[in-house]
Amino acid sequence: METIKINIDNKNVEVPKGSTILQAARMNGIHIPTLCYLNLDDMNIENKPGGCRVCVVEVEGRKNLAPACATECLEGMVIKTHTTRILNARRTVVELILSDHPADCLVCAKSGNCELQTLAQDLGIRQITYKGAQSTYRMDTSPSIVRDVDKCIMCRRCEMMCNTVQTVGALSAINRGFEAVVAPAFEQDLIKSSCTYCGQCVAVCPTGALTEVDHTPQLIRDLADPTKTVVVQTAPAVRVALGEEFGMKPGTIVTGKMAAALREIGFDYVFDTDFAADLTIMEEGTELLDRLTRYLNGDKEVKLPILTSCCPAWVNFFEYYFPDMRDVPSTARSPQQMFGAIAKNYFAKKIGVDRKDLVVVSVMPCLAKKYECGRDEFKENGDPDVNYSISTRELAHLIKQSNIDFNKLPDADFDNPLGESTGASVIFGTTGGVIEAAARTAYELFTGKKLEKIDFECLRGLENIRQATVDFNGTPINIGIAHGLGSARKLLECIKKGECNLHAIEIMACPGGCIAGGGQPLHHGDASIIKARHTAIYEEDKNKPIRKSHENPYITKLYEEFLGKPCGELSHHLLHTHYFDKSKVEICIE
Amino acid sequence: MATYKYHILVCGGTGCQASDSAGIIENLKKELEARNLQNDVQVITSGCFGFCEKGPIVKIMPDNTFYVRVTPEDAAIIIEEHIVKGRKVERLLYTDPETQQHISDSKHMGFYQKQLRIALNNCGFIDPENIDEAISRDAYLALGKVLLEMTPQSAIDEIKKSGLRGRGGGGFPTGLKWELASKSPGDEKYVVCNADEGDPGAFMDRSILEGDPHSIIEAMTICGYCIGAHVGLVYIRAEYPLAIHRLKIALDQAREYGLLGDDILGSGFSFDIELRYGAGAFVCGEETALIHSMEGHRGEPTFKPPFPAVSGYLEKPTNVNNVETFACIPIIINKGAEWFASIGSEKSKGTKVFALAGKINNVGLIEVPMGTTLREVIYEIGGGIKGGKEFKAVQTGGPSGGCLTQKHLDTPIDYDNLIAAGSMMGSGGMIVMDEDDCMVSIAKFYLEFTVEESCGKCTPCRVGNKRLHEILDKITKGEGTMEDLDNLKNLSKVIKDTALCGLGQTSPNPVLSTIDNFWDEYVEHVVDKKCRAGVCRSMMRYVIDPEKCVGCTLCARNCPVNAITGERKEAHVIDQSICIKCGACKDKCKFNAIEIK
Amino acid sequence: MAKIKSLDDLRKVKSELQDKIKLRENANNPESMVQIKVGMATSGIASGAKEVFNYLSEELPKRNIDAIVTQTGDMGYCYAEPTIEVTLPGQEPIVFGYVNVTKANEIIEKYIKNGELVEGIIPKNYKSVE
Amino acid sequence: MANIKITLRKDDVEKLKQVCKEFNNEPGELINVLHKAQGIFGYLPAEVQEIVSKELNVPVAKVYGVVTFYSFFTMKPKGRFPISICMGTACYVRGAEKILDEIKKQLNLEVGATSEDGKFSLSCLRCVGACGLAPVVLIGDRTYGRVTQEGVKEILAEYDEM
Repeated sequence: METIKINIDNKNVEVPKGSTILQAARMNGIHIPTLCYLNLDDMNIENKPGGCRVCVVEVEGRKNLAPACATECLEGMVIKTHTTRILNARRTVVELILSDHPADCLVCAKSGNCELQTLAQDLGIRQITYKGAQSTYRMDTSPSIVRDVDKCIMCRRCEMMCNTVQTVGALSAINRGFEAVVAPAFEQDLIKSSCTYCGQCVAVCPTGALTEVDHTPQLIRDLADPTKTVVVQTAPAVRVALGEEFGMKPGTIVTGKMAAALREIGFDYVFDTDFAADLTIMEEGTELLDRLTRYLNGDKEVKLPILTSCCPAWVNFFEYYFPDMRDVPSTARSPQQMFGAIAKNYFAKKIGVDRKDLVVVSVMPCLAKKYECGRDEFKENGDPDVNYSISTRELAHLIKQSNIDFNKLPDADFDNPLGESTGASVIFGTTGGVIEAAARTAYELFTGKKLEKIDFECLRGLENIRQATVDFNGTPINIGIAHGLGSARKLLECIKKGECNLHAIEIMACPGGCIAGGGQPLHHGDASIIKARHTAIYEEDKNKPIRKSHENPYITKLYEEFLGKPCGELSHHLLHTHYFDKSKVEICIE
Repeated sequence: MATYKYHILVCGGTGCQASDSAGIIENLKKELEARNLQNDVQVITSGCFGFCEKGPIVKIMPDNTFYVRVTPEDAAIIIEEHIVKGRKVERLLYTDPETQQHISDSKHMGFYQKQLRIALNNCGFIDPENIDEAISRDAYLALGKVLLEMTPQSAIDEIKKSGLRGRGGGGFPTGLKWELASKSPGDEKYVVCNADEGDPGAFMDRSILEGDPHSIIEAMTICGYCIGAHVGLVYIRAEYPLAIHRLKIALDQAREYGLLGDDILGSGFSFDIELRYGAGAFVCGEETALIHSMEGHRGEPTFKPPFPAVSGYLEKPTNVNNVETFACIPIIINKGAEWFASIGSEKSKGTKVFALAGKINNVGLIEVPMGTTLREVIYEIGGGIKGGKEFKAVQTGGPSGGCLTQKHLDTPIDYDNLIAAGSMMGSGGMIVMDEDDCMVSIAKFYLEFTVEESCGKCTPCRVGNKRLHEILDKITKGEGTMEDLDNLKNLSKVIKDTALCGLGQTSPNPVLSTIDNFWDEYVEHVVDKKCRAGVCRSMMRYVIDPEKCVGCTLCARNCPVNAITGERKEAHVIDQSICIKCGACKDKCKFNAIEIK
Repeated sequence: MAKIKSLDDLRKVKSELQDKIKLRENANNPESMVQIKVGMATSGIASGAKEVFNYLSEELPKRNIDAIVTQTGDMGYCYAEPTIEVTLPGQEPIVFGYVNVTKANEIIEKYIKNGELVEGIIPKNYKSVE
Repeated sequence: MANIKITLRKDDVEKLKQVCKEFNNEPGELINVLHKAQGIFGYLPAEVQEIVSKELNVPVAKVYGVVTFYSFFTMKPKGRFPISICMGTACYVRGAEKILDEIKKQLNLEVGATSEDGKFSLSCLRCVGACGLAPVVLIGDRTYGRVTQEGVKEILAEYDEM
């Protein structure tokens, strides 16, 4: 690697050619504060508008200060990062941001986890010299996301996520100057926009401008209601991230502690979405095999590739942007909804509770799940299969409110029958996991042979779009994987043009998959956190005694006792769904 | 072809059109036809003469008679007296404000004497809608010379040697800019002409496009050849309908003549030009913002590097110059770099066009050699301060510039001197102010503009300028403190130091330069709660001089809030707690008894 | 209009077109031109000044002489009308009286082309309006 | 604002779609298309932006982001006689603010608003380049130069019968 020599804070150092001042500084133990800058390097996500001007430094020979995030180091450059001139400028800039920011930190959803707050603290700001008008906007509460635009600091991270990474385009910078802010078209509510509720905007927002809708007050009321039986399900990705909220190292697996905490909080039954993930494999896998067999037998009508459908933001995405292709994805409901349907229609009866008195709560790494459980097609006479969904972050708050010392909790198990799961279901939590789980089951069902090597290494990784061919005993099955909606769009466009010879594709809306969902503990731009969760997911899989969905004994039992067979009539009714065309905009024309 | 004995040039610039110059042309033609003189006298719609203060202007050639403030009704007398009888219409001649003498030949007017027209060479001389007139004035000769007799590098060297610097604001050496774009690798490159003139009070680019569009087409094509581009784009303000119209005509004519398009002049080089419309955003004058706007985005600047020369329009190497810069190119090629470099000052070569406006007798568009002093511009060309008032300041560089004062009057105007004096060249707005202008209010005016035009991308400009404006507003309302003045200074300094683009980095200049040059006035506002120019209303007190008041009651009857009391034939008094400072009483008083204190 | 196909073409077109604005070009640099003023007051017109004016403004370009021909008011030499004032570059103006077309031709050929004086010079005793 | 659904004329919508087509439905032509759209409809209501968004395949949020960035684009219909006051520096120092106040007073209209009968709308604009005529007021295509406070009434009177 070619290097260049620079001098930074009186130290002569050598840095790779092409490094920015910020990168060079970090490599050499100098922490220049940033605010708008965001870089999840391995995932091709970068926000570098150079707009906040917090990272300014002095470069010898330059008239004004330079933004460290955007300025490339040149041979012989002499850089200072903390002169009085810089400190005054940096402090003034932060004071300016604060002067147009509500000072309600104590009651802000982001308090203690806000990058602006941290910055103000680090700089020791005790007063705001430049006071003046503040911009005010109305609050916008959608089913998943709350927008408190007063707190927007125009870092543009959300806009970048929504447009560049996700290609959803629900958010854009609007107006200009002091009035400039990020908002949906016509400053309408998010619910009227094409937002998929993927929550990636929330995941990167440095302040309290974008947060999740908080369902914990409702949950606390329901837990206290003696007429209700409250059931909880936890998604795979939650268990590898929740620990971070309690100071644990990223990637710590806290499945047992989480189950114990949920029981202490007062849930009547602590179940696992992983169980439903196994069920999803049975249904989706059967559908895949069916389409595949028909295709191999020469059926020209069959829609291939089949696309996974367990990610609700992804479902929203194709309903908005590819409605004409809505017969391509699998009709299988997501694990959350499969769980809800089974809980309300099978488990409720089993324990003799009316479905209306059974409250099904999910803990999800995801914000789109909040929207998903409110969909009409997932309700029976107005009663939703899943009553509401809380995020990993909300669960952490709930645990803290319940006076639980999480770190000292002994491990506990899930309840049965909806708590038993396999390694295959655990890996649903990361990109590539669903399709690997499906492959494990489909292989055995298709070939009738036992899988010799359970791990499909070729399907793993963090590359945005991946392809691999899996050998089903002589039949090559081409598999595609995309995570991030922008990558999904690319694959879909290939399919549309007929340039794609894949048989099955897994799509997850969030880059990295659920482990990096909008409801997870905030990564604050540190990609190593996401990678640690990714590793942990596969570790959890490895530790499971059963690692193939169709071998889950409670799943077998469920089919015997209740459902009959995969993709049977009852399954069709309870575990499958249909999709809508949401692309239409109403315009009156005469 | 008829041999015309007279050419009558009528200014068809936007300013004169607003005063119905089209009506003048129509009537002139009618009057000529009535006398069967249409084959003897040609009426031409020309570009701007520059002397907008006196518009509409009608110039009769060959005797160079310069008629000012002409109305359509004057057409008959001009034809009858001047053309038929050979007698000048004295009443329409320009009157020298000092000598009160009529001057008929523009060459003898103070306004024109000190001027040297290079960029404006053809403005007000040819019919901009007729390519033949342009060609007869050497249009496209430089292009031919470059395409057929020079290599791209030798043409670039010629521009470099001329010392031409960007006329849009920063003053970056044009030849160097071209060289960077030419050395930048890539088959697809672009030439962009920045015609999004946005300075409030500057209109030279518009005048050039309206008066001599072919010079821009020619220069852009030359630039295309030099850097290796085949497409040119003119980013032009949608609010300039006339300039757009004339440019379109010129483009069509150039294409028809084969001076634009494939294989120009048999050189094998192809080039064409498209228009892109600005939509009202000052920041789009900044080249990266302009490029984003052309791509259909919000016109937000991005950090440089990469410079447009490396990655510009559609991420391809792009060279952006403004209109006035391009207008200098053909003449440099035709007359040579040495000739151009012989004009101007040591580091600023050639001429600069200024839009002279404000409290000055001769408002208009002028072009002077670099190095001309402010005094020459204001007093000799501008004819001094309007109404014989006292000169106070001149603002150059628009919202990015600063206010210069008496002590700068003998400073030769060039890029570096203006920056050293705390202002800048900018695009060439020059607004003259007199004793009735409050410098705090002027600073506020510019900040209001910047706040309005800030794109909102970076914190210092988005929030900082808003706060600067608020502090200035507070001061003009009489609520300022000395601490505010300190804050004003610090904040201005930080904005200059940290803003993302040129607009933001220069936006505090009006504040800093007025603080530097008119500190006393700021302190007066803050400490004495006094505005010496009588502009800041909330600090004004209308007082009736009992010596002068005769008690006519007229003021009391006209006061909208009944703040004035007094018996008939006795001196009246204004109740300051009620007075809203509307000034109605002062306007009505016949005895000059009401003063502002 | 046909396309201009080469630099020579362009130069040719330019020289052809130049006449169109020659009048203006010349007016821009009067000092280097022959300047002729034709007295055109009412009495001048009556005595044929108009014909002289027309003749001069048409003939001079034909004979490739860069000149500016303008009208002026009464010159004050009613007795000698029509009168014209001729200024050669760098020389003092000279006024000729009783000018008709034939005389005008003589003035062009002798005085303007060769600087030879022609009969009919009137001593100058007035100042120009300028 | 977008809650009040307006009805667009079919011809106009067709014209707009034609315009988009002429620009090859190229997202980069967004601003050019918006210029034409404003020419057709007089302003850019949400519905028009939705159509442009669909035709050019640009998210409507972005279309709105662009519309709100440039002062030339408006989402409010202009009056039959749009009044614009030049607020360039030359006009400012020659009293444009007083003229603006007077017009506001006379018409009881704020900047950016349209009168209830749809007759006048009021806006400020940057330099129109007629600095020699400062202060300048534009009503529709007509330019009024060297306007005085007293003259405002006279100018407005010209539109009494219209």
